[in-house]
Amino acid sequence: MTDLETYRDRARMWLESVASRFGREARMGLSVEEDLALGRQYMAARHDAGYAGINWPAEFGGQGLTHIEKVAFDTEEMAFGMPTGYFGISLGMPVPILMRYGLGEASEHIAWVKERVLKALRGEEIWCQLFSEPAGGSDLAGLRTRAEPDGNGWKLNGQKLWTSWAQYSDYGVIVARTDPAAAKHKGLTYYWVDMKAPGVEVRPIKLAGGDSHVNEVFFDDVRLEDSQRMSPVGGGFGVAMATLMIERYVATDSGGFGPHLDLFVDLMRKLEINGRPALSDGRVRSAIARNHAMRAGLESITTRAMLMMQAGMEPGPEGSLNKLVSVRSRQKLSEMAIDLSGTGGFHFDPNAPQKQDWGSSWINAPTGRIAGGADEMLLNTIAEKILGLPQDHRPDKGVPFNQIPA
Amino acid sequence: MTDLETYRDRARMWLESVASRFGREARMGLSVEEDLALGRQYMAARHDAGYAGINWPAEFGGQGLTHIEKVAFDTEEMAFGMPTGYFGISLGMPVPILMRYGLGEASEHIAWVKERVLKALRGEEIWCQLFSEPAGGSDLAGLRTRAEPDGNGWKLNGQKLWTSWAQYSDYGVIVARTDPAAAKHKGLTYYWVDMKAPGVEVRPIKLAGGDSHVNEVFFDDVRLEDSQRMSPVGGGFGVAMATLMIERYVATDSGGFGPHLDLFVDLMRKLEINGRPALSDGRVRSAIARNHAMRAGLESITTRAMLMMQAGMEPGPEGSLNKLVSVRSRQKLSEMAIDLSGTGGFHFDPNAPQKQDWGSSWINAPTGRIAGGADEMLLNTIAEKILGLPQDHRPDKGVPFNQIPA
Amino acid sequence: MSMLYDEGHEAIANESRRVLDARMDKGRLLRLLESVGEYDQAFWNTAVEQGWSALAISEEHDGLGLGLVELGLVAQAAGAGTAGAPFLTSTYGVAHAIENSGDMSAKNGWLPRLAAGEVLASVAFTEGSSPLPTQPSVRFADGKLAGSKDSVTGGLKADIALVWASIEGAPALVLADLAAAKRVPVESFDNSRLLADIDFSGVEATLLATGDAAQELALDVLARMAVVTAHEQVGGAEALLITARDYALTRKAFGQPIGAFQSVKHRIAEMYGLVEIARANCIHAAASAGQPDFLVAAADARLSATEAYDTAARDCVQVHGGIGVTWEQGLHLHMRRARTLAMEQGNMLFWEDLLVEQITGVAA
Amino acid sequence: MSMLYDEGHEAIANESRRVLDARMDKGRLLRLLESVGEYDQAFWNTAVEQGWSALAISEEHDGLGLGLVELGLVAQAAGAGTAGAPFLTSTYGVAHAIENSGDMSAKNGWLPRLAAGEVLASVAFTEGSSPLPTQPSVRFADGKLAGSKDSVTGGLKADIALVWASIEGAPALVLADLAAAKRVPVESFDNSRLLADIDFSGVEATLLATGDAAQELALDVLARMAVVTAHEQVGGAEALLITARDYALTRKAFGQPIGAFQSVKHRIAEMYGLVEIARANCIHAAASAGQPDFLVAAADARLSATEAYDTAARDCVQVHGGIGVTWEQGLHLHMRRARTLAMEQGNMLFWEDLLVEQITGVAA
Repeated sequence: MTDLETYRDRARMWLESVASRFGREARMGLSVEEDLALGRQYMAARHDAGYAGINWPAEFGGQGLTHIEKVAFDTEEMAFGMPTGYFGISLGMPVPILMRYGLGEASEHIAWVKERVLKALRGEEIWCQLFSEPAGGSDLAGLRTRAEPDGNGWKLNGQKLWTSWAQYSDYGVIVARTDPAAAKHKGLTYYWVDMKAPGVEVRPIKLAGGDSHVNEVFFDDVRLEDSQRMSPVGGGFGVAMATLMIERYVATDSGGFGPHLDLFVDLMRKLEINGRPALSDGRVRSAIARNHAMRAGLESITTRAMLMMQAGMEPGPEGSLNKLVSVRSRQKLSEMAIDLSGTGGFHFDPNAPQKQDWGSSWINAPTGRIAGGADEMLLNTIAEKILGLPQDHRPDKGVPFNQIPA
Repeated sequence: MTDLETYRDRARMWLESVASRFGREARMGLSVEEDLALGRQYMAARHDAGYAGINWPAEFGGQGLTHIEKVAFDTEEMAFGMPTGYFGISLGMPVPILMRYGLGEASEHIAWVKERVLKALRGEEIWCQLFSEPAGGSDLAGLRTRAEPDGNGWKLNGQKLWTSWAQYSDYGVIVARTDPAAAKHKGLTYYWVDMKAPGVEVRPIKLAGGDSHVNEVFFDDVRLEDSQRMSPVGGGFGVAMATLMIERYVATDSGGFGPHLDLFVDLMRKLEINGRPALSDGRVRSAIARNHAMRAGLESITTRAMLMMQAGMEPGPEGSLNKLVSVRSRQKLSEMAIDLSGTGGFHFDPNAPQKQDWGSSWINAPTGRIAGGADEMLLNTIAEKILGLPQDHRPDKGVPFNQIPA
Repeated sequence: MSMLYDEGHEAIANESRRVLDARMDKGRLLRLLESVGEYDQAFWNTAVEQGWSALAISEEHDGLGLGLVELGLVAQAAGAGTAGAPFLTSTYGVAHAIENSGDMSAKNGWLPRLAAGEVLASVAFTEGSSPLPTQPSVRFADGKLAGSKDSVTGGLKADIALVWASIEGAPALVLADLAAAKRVPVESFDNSRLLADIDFSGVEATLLATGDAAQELALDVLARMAVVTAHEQVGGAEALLITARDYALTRKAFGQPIGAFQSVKHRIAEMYGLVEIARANCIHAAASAGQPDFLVAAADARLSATEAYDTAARDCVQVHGGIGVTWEQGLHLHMRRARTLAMEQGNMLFWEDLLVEQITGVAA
Repeated sequence: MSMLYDEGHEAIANESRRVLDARMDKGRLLRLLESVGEYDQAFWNTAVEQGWSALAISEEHDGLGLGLVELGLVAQAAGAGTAGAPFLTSTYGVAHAIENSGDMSAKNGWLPRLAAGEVLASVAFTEGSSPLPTQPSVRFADGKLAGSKDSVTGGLKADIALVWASIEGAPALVLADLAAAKRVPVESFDNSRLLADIDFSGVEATLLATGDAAQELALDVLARMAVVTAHEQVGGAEALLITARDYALTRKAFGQPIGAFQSVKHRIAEMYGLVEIARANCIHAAASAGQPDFLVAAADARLSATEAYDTAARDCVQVHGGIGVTWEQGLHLHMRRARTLAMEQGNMLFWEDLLVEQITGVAA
């Protein structure tokens, strides 16, 4: 048995030992606030057990292991339905970026950063990522939130949109425009912001499925010290890109973050189509087989990427296919599961978990196809970055931002 | 019984009376040249019987009836597999355009035009349409063939591509560039050309399926009289568009010019899938049902368009869906028919008719998806002309043609 | 059969669209999603006031004596506004069954009140995944029913239900008075459909047809309701097509309207194709009611309209990006309704199989 | 099982690609399409010279003792150039059957000559639409065969054939000497496959396995050949992806490269997705040979590789427009080969059903 397998087994054993306190069953029927409180307890327990910040340096309260152990643990943890969702973005992008770009020179500041990182790891504090804006959509560099020089610091004004978990966040990382006269990619600067500071207002947005984990965030003359700046003035776009690149290696899910194909098969075992067992119908068999082949391919891509990382190689770009392919197929498979259920298909629980419930998987699928890169954007990225095809026509390229017609 | 139904019945009776001489069976095993000769005989017989130029003025040898009778006859005729293919384009676009734009004032010229039209109707002469060029593709206005002033006439130089039946044509209509300094749509002029004139060379192009009905046509200092000019100098693009618009109301085929769905059903009746009758397999049933629904919809669109024309109304734009939707589906249905045939699916006859044979339908489907407007162009037309969505970015717009980088 | 709409049809289409545009309210529909047991009373009042409940009922029974073509036009207008929930279709289905049964007292007793909208009716055919089971588990004997049907549309508030049952092993179509029925509300993603699990035990019912006659009439009722639903789906799909088009014209990204990007542009053009094909099938099916090829025409309409509405719901949201998945913006009203209408009157596999059996004679 | 290619694998991949790039000739392949009874002798000579015929045969029988992973890499290179017709796959299948039969004399008699490429072998399993019929109509008795198989790939020139037959009602795998077989050429859209209808009546054959053993071995052979074919399909699909990409970069329309139009750009990006998913399944399947989940892995590879090649053939031609449908340009070589490979080793419905039976235990 390899070290990795040993690590994986020990992790699974610990997860099983706490599953009854924090797992899927324990969370049934909790309000969001109760679930978040339970989540904070789990994060603390996870840190005590040595499974937090697995691939982060020990000096920041991490375990100093590699990405391999991290993915291995995440994969095991996913099966238990632990209340980790509230901390995923916080520990996924903003906090790592803080460690990388937020240290500065002053030792007391470094100490302050280490304190933030530790509290984030233990679920005591949450960080959000303030990128998207009403006018922006898929066009990050089109953002309009302004940071103007204000004495030895900055003054922040504007509005962000689709900020996940902002209503529970203590801090956030934000990109703002500091030079409206520069080309749109050139006039941006990157900061961290105190979400409890005066002038910050958070308004939750209710989504199609009924939940409200995303928010509008308004900034009205919010004061930023220059020590909160995490990029050179005008160099914010690069750090923003670095933030998004981190998402690339986050644990993938060939099921498109919806139910496992086994659940579809189990459902079909119970159903009939025109008096015959659903599983013997060619249309159902085709759906199962095609989804199996697609998911198996995505899983092989992920496994090979991990083997390459273990061998110290850079994985291929095909990893970027996962979300595009898997979420799109999950949407149609969920529709089929509901439709074939007949009278049972109408039953709906807005709070049911997307990975167990077909109704919840279906109603939230469009969000999955848009959040974190819309299908069209992912296709453009593949075409341009991997295949070297030309960019779309971009009338805004090189034009001073304040001269682009709104 | 309405007049139209009476007309339709009489037409069918005549067609049945000549089917044994000209129909599908009579054509079996003929070489292209023999088939063309038979076609010329059929066209003459059809003219004698009063079914040629049905909606053309009597003064041009037509019948002076409406488009309704024309479509009714075409639909009936289609079922017999008569050898009309060689004359379809000739009578479809160039000759009507000749009647509309080629008359001029001189009476002896008018008499000459009437003679051309009559000979074309009787299959004694064939006209081709010289539009596409190597550099052009879907971009008609990008053509490079030049017509330069030459005394009281013009001198034609350049190359055309994808010209159907040019090798059998006596005359052709052609668009050439007369002003390279004007914007690409502005510098074009429209002529007719004698395909037997010195300097005209026709080279057949063999297509993927093995046949060669399209050609490259080379023009080397070909002399054109100014009386051959059919548009104002620089006004050729408008006449070219008028030529293409005529195609719009040509008889449609919900089968995408491939086999009728009944032939797919007949084939499936004979086949088994994993030991069970193919017709009882859900995948086969789904393919039949979905294609039936799609084709029925296209047929209802066509029928209603005809009712509207009978009622003197302008039919809706939805008629433009037919080729896009039907040919694309025909391609996949043909693949399925071949694959499910197992050992029988490998049999292939390059000369089998596309509307009866799945192999022939499959191998020629890509040509159908490209000729007469590629899928992408049709989608653009629907989006722009019907739905009012913006044009694609067009860097060449308004730029003098000789300043557009090749 | 093919036909063109005449002025009368255009008038119905425009008037129903005008009235609903004026009276429908997205906020009200959004609130209805979150309460089980409520439906769009305002719509039904409008339907009654406008005579839509009487539209397809014969004049001798106080109806307007019009048919599926006219009702289809109203359903299309209702679909555009995700209105119509849930009695427009079911009332028609029940009335049609009564009209075509031999039962004079049922006709005289129910049809005028259905036309007047005093009585709400629903259709209880489905069991499990079969829209019209060959052996219905609900049994009819001695004027009373036994057994239950789940997730019956409109079942929570309907006064009567047309029930697909069996009588001594043979299929039967009966009319049940729901006053005494035990009903459990079903929480669904489209709550204004008033879904209920209905226990018919001991409920009094009238026999409308048995055996082959019942089979034939039930299939006719189901196909007619499917055609009404198909019109509703076309109305919804067309509304989404227009919404996507308008958004693509105004929303800008990378310095140009997103409608200039072919991925958006072609997606919307494909939507147009699906809508027009479905519309043509709907008109043909409505005009073919009562004719030999009606079941085939109904299946064509059902399949193409469901594909059109489902695709339009997916793609219109996708074209909108983030704003398209917000609760307030309300595109999910169409997403939810598209799913509901894809399931009511039977799923696509049922209709594919029915269509193929009709044209090939081979059963699934 | 998952694995990474090592230097040895990379060497095989690069060398086979290099050799074939140097020796394949589009003109030759186009001519082969128009003559029945000819095949790409030049490719086969190369295959023998390069040791590809010996690649997967055990060293004790003069082979190189490598396996499906290595042969897959060669097949991928062959697929890129629509080469490989038709013995690369069938020779491997027949050799694998002989190696895994108990028949020592067959091993010693045939394997060295198969490795040396002196003997051409084909596989005759299919009857009608069944790649592996439960009751094969070809019968084996007293050392002789009776009955026939149609459209056998390579059948026109093969010296021996592995035949799926029945012996007293039980399935049997037999090795037939084709010297005395009556063969009728089949004119197909991909003539270099050497398809033949073979009448085995009176042909002498050796029994390799019967009953369950035969069933198991035949399915293993079919699945292994399907994995080789899947690699060939991935090679073809990848070649088409690159061709489409290159054309989209150079071809201009409306004043810009057509690759700047999202309809073209996204079509090619989707091709990339299909190719990479199929490639990952192929590597996994090849590495899983002989393991319990091999049939599932083979079906995953077969389904995704066929979808990738078929889609790439359709879309690459579409991206090219008019030039893409000319004979000389030759994209139809891939179109035809895609169809051939989609049919050889069984159509998609067969593999969908096999996969579902493997993972659910429910037969079609």
